[in-house]
Amino acid sequence: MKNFYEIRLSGSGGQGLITMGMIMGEAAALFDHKYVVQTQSYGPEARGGACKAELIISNSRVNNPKPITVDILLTLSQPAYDKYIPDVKPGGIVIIDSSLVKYKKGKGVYPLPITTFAEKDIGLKVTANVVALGIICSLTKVVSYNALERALLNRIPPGTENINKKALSFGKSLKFKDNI
Amino acid sequence: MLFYKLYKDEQGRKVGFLQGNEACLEAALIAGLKFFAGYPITPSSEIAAVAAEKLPMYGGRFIQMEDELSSMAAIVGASMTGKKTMTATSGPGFSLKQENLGYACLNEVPCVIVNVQRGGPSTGLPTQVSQGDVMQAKWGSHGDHPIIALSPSSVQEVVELTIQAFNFAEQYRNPVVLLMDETVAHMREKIVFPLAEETEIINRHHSEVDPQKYKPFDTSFGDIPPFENFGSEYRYFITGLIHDEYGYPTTKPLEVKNLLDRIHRKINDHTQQLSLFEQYQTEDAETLIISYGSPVRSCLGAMEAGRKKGMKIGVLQLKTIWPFNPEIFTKLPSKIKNIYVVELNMGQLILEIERVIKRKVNIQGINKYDGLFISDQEILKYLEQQQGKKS
Amino acid sequence: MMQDIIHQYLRPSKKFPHVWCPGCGDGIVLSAIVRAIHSLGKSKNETVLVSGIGCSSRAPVYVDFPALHGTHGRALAFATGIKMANPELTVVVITGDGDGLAIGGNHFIHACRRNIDITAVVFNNSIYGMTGGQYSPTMKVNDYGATAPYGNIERPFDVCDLASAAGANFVARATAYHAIMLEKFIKMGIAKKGLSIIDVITPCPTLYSFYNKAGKNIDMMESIRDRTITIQKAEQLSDAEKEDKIVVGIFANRDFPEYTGIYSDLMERAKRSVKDEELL
Amino acid sequence: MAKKTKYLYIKKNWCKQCMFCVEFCPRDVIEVGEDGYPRIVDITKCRECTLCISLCPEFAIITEPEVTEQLEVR
Repeated sequence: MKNFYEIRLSGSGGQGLITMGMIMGEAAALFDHKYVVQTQSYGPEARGGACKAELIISNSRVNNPKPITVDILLTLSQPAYDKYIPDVKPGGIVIIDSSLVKYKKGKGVYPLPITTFAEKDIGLKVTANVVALGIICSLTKVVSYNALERALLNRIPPGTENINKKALSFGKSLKFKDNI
Repeated sequence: MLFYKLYKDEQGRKVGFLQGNEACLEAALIAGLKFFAGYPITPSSEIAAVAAEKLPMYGGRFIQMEDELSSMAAIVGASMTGKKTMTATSGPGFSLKQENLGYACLNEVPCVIVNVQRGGPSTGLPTQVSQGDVMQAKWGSHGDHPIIALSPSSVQEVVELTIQAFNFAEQYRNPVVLLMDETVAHMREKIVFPLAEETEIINRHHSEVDPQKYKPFDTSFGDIPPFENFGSEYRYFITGLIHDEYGYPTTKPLEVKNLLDRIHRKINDHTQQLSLFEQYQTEDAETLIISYGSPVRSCLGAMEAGRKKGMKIGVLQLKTIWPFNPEIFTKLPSKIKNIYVVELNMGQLILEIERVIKRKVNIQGINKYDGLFISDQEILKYLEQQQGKKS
Repeated sequence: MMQDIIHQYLRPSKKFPHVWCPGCGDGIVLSAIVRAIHSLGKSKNETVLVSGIGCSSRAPVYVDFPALHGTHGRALAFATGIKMANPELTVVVITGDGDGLAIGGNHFIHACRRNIDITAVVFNNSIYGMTGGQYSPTMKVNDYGATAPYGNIERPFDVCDLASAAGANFVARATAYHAIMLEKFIKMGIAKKGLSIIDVITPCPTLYSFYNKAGKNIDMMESIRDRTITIQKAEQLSDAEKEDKIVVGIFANRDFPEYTGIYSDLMERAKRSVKDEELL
Repeated sequence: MAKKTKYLYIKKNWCKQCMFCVEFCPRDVIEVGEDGYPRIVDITKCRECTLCISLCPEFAIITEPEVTEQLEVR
């Protein structure tokens, strides 16, 4: 387990990436007691095709708030994939929604049909971001599951607890093989 | 609709994972904010949104005015009734606020103006970082006027300096500008809010004189006259014209000079109390990086990385920008040979630093003004290049 | 019994005579404002006068109320802050046609739209007096001014129509000559919850008269008197016949909800929701 | 209640000689004096309509002797 992670969650506006970033950040900062800085796209960019939320999770004080290259990249849309794939550090992890994105295979590339899972297995397409959170959690261990679940449950609208919990644990339970 | 939650830690302190903007308003509530007027502008909009939601919960009032000019006027008006007031804006809006900011300076009306700096000039780069308004904060309104400006580098410092801004405003009877920047305003970090007993809150200094004898600009109490509320038994007149002690317009040269001298003296004579700064590893430093606002983070990163390579780097962070305190610079350790001033503008505060450092030392600016944040690697690379040139 | 009401309100520490030219109507309007406040029994401490910049805006310095002489055009904005921060106060704005409707035009319509409980008295003399007689947004077409040497080519605002359309609860017009009527309208305006606009046609016997050869102050006053008609009378006239007339009376008197009152209700709702906000 | 004696006083050092009081007094109580300031011709003709007070832009017309005394010092 490294003690410094730069993470980019990317996709298009409306996929809940910024919410994901806030939940992950809150979980790591408040419940895992890490040093965390989270930033995100603003304005027209946030509503457009390649929107992002970024996190730096570290065991010591974070200086630069905005990652330039990343250890973990999540992409939920084609424009975001195309734009951000060059920024992945050697040995980095790329998680791709293969139901939406055409991608290049490689070491550390994890394609999963995240949106299809959300639609078929959870029964609600908008939970794709929560499924993705579960995937990041189990694949990277950058944030603990308990912390993530606590932060998630504090943020979602009342009445949606069960479906969100289901989506998170579903994401966590997936088995991965990187795509070489 | 709030995008953050507040939790309680073991000591009962509020904690949360907040943006600089959100933390700013939460801290203002701790400081006693009761009135906020604003106008939507990126990247400060979240401050107004949180104010609209939270102020009425705690007996305060929020209004979205028709423009920046009126927002500034409204907080001055509200402050006259004894309330702690604030507005928040960004570059283009800060330009419009200058008119009534000058009014508040002349009439010594306490209020806090947050300027979340973005790229300029003009509409500039609405969602990108800059520190281009440093000189505007001091000189933006016409005529010589006193100003206090503070600049935080982390979300926790936003909390600290927002409370400090309200305290300075009330203590010195002067507007205070909180110069944030897009980076610190929009990034989220873990914040611990102080408990009430851990926070010093300064309230307005009231007078005990007979209402008939009260003068709003009375000099017999020192340079900071006691300030009474509209609506109390103290009735008085204030004007944007140069005024006498009663507040009545005057053009008598001595009265004009005395007034201007006093409103500047009340700040300048307290520069040491107003001057907040931090020094990091400056004791043995040969190279000093001076910065303020969010770039301080990168300077610290560059310092840590540089020290690992054997470079004796120290960092001086200015939390108070105005009034500018020359003493910090005249008392710098003599080992310092090189000074680098890191700013996200074309070189503004460096002019003041160059002005006050009399001894022979190499002073250079490291400036970035392309809308992007400056990284620690960029700073370190620059320092290494400079070192290479000399050796 | 006659009463020296105005003299009970002059600031004891202020020197007189005041700054206005001989025959200027501004002093007449100011004393009408003071009599209106007096007749409503408002306390001096809790009645705040707010003004902008210009001849008329010098008024609050002479009378013994808490008063703010603000920046050009911003009187209603300062006043909005004062009223919002302390809704208990009675807030009266003194503004001119240039101050209130040109540079302050945006604040004017938005104050009306919000319908905040402020009374604004517009000292309307169709000219910028303090800066040397430039045309104002209420100057008639073909009148002259320092910046209208060939005659004004801009159509004027009708202050009352504008205020009514923008949503003010009480809108009326009187003249400096009809000082008793003026006092009555100001009194009604202050008593009214919501925004009140009182447009006062007042003579500028110095600059307006100079550029328009309108005669001495008495000629101007008589002209105002003779051109004044009531709303009822105006309804019977054609547009051409109304051209030169001053239509006085109450243009709007209605009860849209008032802003600070609505906000107080909002605060009650917000306070109830604090429990949702308890710390986790 | 005993009727007070009618009283009207023009404070010359405040008056700017606009002559509204002279012109608009419906009962010709006030006229232009030799010094160019308004002066009271015949107080008995006054009906206390207050028009002169309302129309005096200078607050220079006083109707109570005590007020005159207070203001004369200014």
